[in-house]
Amino acid sequence: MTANDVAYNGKVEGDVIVTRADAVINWIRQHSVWPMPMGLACCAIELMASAASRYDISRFGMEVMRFSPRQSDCMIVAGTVTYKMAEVVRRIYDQMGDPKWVVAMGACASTGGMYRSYAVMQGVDNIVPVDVYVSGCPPRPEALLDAMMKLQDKIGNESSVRNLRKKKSVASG
Amino acid sequence: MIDEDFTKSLLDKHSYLTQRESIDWFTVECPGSELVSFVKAMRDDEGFELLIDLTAIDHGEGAECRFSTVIHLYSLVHRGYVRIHSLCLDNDKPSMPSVSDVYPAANWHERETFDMFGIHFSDHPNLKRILMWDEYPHFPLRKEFPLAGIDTPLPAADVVEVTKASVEPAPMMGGPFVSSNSGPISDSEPRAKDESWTERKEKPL
Amino acid sequence: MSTTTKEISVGDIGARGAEANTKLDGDKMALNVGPSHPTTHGVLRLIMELNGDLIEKCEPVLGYLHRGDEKIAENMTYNQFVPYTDRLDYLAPLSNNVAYALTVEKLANLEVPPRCQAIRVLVCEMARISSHLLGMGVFGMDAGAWTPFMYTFTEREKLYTLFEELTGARFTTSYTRIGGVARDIPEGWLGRVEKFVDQLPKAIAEVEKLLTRNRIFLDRTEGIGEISKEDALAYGLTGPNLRATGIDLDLRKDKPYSGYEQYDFDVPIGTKGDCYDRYLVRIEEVLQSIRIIKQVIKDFPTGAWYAEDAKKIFAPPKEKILSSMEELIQNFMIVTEGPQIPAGEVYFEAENPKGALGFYVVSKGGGVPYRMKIRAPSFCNLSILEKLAPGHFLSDITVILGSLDFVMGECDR
Amino acid sequence: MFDVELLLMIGLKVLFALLMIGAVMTMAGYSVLAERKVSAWMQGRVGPNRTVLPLVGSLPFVGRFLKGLGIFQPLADGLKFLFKEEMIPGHVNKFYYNLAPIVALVPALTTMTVLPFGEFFTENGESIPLMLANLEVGILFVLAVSSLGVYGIVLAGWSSNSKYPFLGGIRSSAQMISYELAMGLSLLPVFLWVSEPGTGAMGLSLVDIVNSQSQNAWLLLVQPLSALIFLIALFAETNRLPFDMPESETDLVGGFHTEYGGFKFGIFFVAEYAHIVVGSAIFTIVFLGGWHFLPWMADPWPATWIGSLIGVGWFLAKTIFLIFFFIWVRWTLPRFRYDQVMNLGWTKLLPLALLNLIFYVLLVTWLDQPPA
Repeated sequence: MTANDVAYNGKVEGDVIVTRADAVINWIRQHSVWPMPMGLACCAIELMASAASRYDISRFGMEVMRFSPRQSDCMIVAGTVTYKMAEVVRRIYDQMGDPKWVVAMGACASTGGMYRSYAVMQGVDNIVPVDVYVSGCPPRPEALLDAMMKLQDKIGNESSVRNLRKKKSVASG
Repeated sequence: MIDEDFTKSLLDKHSYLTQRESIDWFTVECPGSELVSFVKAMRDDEGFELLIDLTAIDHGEGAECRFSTVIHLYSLVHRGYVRIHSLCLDNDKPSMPSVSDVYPAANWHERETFDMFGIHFSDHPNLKRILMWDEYPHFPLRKEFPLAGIDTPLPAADVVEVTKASVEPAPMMGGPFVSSNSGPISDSEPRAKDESWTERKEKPL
Repeated sequence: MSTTTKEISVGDIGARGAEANTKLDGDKMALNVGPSHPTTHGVLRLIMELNGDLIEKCEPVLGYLHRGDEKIAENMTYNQFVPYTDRLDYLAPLSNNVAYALTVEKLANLEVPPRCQAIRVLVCEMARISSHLLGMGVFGMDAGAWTPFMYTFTEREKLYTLFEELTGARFTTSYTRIGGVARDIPEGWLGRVEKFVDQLPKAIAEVEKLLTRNRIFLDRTEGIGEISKEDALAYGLTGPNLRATGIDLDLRKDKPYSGYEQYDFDVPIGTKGDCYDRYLVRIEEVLQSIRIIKQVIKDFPTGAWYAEDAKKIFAPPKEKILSSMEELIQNFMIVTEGPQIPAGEVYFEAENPKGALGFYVVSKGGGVPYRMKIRAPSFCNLSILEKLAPGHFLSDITVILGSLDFVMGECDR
Repeated sequence: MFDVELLLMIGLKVLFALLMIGAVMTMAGYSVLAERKVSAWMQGRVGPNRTVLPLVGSLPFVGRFLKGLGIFQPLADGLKFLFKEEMIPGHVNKFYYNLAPIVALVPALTTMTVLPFGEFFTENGESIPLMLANLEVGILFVLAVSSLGVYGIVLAGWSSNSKYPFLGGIRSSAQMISYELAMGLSLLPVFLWVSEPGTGAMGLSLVDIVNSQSQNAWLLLVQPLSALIFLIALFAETNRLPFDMPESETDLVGGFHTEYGGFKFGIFFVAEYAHIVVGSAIFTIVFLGGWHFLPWMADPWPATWIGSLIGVGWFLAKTIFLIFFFIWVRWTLPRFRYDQVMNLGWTKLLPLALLNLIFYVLLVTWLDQPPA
């Protein structure tokens, strides 16, 4: 549905109700993003920094870092994903309940970064779908916070009601 | 400090040693067969209690003895290092006696050396890969192994099935670039040392 | 309402490890900790055999952060590798930079001027403070106390600001070059460093108030993870972990580099080598670092901050490159071919916050190392875990790991 | 035919029950927020201050204030669980897995039924305690029911069929059993004291305990040791740091609830805080004089409905202070080790509680001597 769609449209009519429900559900999800800190390398320290006093990710209600994937909503992949680790990252992703989001924090997680070598996976998007990429090596905590706000915006625009009905096929994990 | 008297007496005591030129620490070459007893003597008699480092060098495929291991010992008495080189005589199946009985610290170093170079340490209690996963077929620090890596399947079949991921050679077209200072000028243009996959060459399958 | 239900098969990542653990007796349990677990500070994985809550066997599995640093080093020039050294021990990038630069300079037989040495000592000690602060905070966190971590991180943020001013990056500094440092210290920076170290003891006292005499903390750490002198030496421990056992080995005193012999400081050593001793040694080291920093700042040498006569190694300053042909060519050669280092082999260790970080460089001449081995202190410090963990409770493993203060970045390289 | 009065009575009780559940759950939800805000405040941070309902946020002054307080954060967190996938891992025992969160929450809510939280004055000046059910053996009921909460944790740990939850469950059950004893023993002197002839109070009713403290010393001042032991045991019973063995985040990831996600985890989360709320309320009733004003002072408020409202407020204030105390301790102390918890429970608290009991038995016997 586009914004300039003014004429009556049955399809739109159907969507209107859904959109309202969407707005409510999205508001809820948007403001309660509990991260799963997938601290792999250097970026994990900046992830800690963003949770510490100066940057304080708790302002967004995101300081509830759950190490159990089942209780978290958003996986922050912070650091270099090696091939040896890739399997684990994927399994943890599989164990998270829907809806789930992934933030690739830093150059290594996004593309492999400066580590072009035999051991490093060239971007975590090879194994899990990524919602937000953060540049930097490592990104400053401000950049991470910005990414999380972008993620909130993204969640705000999802059609979550339809996703509720849809049963996604997931890997065993 | 390690002085000349000490090095002289050491060379006298162990006749199989040969001294090597070195710009920093006293360096000896010890044949592999004598390595364990020599290292034991160094620990017990000479006070070299710390095995600082154990690693290997790949001298390239053309070299007569392709692999050699390097041990660095540190002494709290002398406050100095001794470096021990030993050549692996067999190029195809390089092997070296393990010193992990003498220095438990060598255990992991030897595993790493095995992982990276494929040097087999005989009598090692637990010689298996330490950094790469167990099924990895290559030895990455050998000179013929490209930095970008070689296509290899990943472990965990179920994850691979879903993600279709495998070890792929990393792209090298972005650098880092180095130029060589010898040869014709066309060769000295800066380029990646490992060219297994560049914009000119297709990505290997 | 969300009502979807899905079946997830066991898929235990420890399953393969547990299989390797042979058949266990009926009352024993194989437990897989990590690689993504709050106590492992990164991606260490432990396969443990438990008898009730008691650890009977503990096998560390590493390599989850193996990035191929040594192979990468063989494919690039000496200066290009500096950023990779940042990411070894990413809690103290500056001291890695310095250790690396000193190694290559030793191979090139190059002496840097006193001002450069003083800068290096200064940044090394600041990096030590930064690393130990995090070590203390995380140690407290492992014991269950979160607040000290936040306090120490606040101090680290102040350090980050200073680093950023000096190097342009708060975290991955890449500050040294072969034959010097990337740039001179900014104006007024020394004063700000001094101001920082003046207020630091107060902040540390606050953390100490929360932990050091705390009965619960003492119960958790005293007598836990005791390492004997013999074991420490046999497993090649270095740094605070070794000194906590009572062995006086500090390369800054034993084999002074970069002008450490001019400064007056004490090397704290422990008595029992347990977790508590390691914690105390770290706190004392921070205080000694403050002492060193004050001395460095007190008579800070003037003059050049890079080796001016090393024309083939250190790239000249920017303003000269833009105005003089000779310097332009020199810069071009250093950037494309790398600093020209003679053939030979060299091993150098520096006393880093985590222990002795060593680089073994084999050169065949030219701008690219033939072989570089990084001797990571965390790698050696962790190898004792197999011996240390059995006989402790499962909850102790968090404290032991916290007190060993390792970084997987340099452990796996 | 229907007994209208009975129906009305039942209806009223149900209404009250729902109200109280609502109140306790809200308090539990907001004590989560309090925990986050207080911890932030202790660590020099800010805490949740961005979440706000769209309309409220645009209110001129109030909106900003509420936003800064993070008032809407628990709302988003709580409702999120509803819209999260309910996953049941394949390796669990489904029946007990689903049962466990309920078993964990129900005792906390059941205990609440016998908690008096104020008094209501009828027109002729009679005071009726405000509570759902005035049991004569109120405190025994509390002790009996609250210890059922451990079954939820043990069930969760066992049914998850996974190692961390299993360890968490085992630790929790051992801990609960050890501390239950000390807790019970620490309360016995209270009954001795309250039932002492001359005070007019008899029995195990919570109301009597509260009323014995009106215009009298709080039991905290009379029996400081009992209060201390009870408080420590309360920390252990509610699984709060330094006794959070079942969870111990750093070594067991999440302990018994590691395998739980979505709504079921939400129930555990709320149950933990509901236990704290109820536990604080019990401590207030037994040792802090309930809704009565300061020790040795008559309630300054009138014996009307205003007075009873103020009384309830005063009771809540004391409870909230205790909740704050719980949070304060959590963010200050490190965690005990499992065996140290056991050690403390069996070798320190239990003998101490026994000694305390003997001392008060002797004291009360001596005081009870008929004047010669």
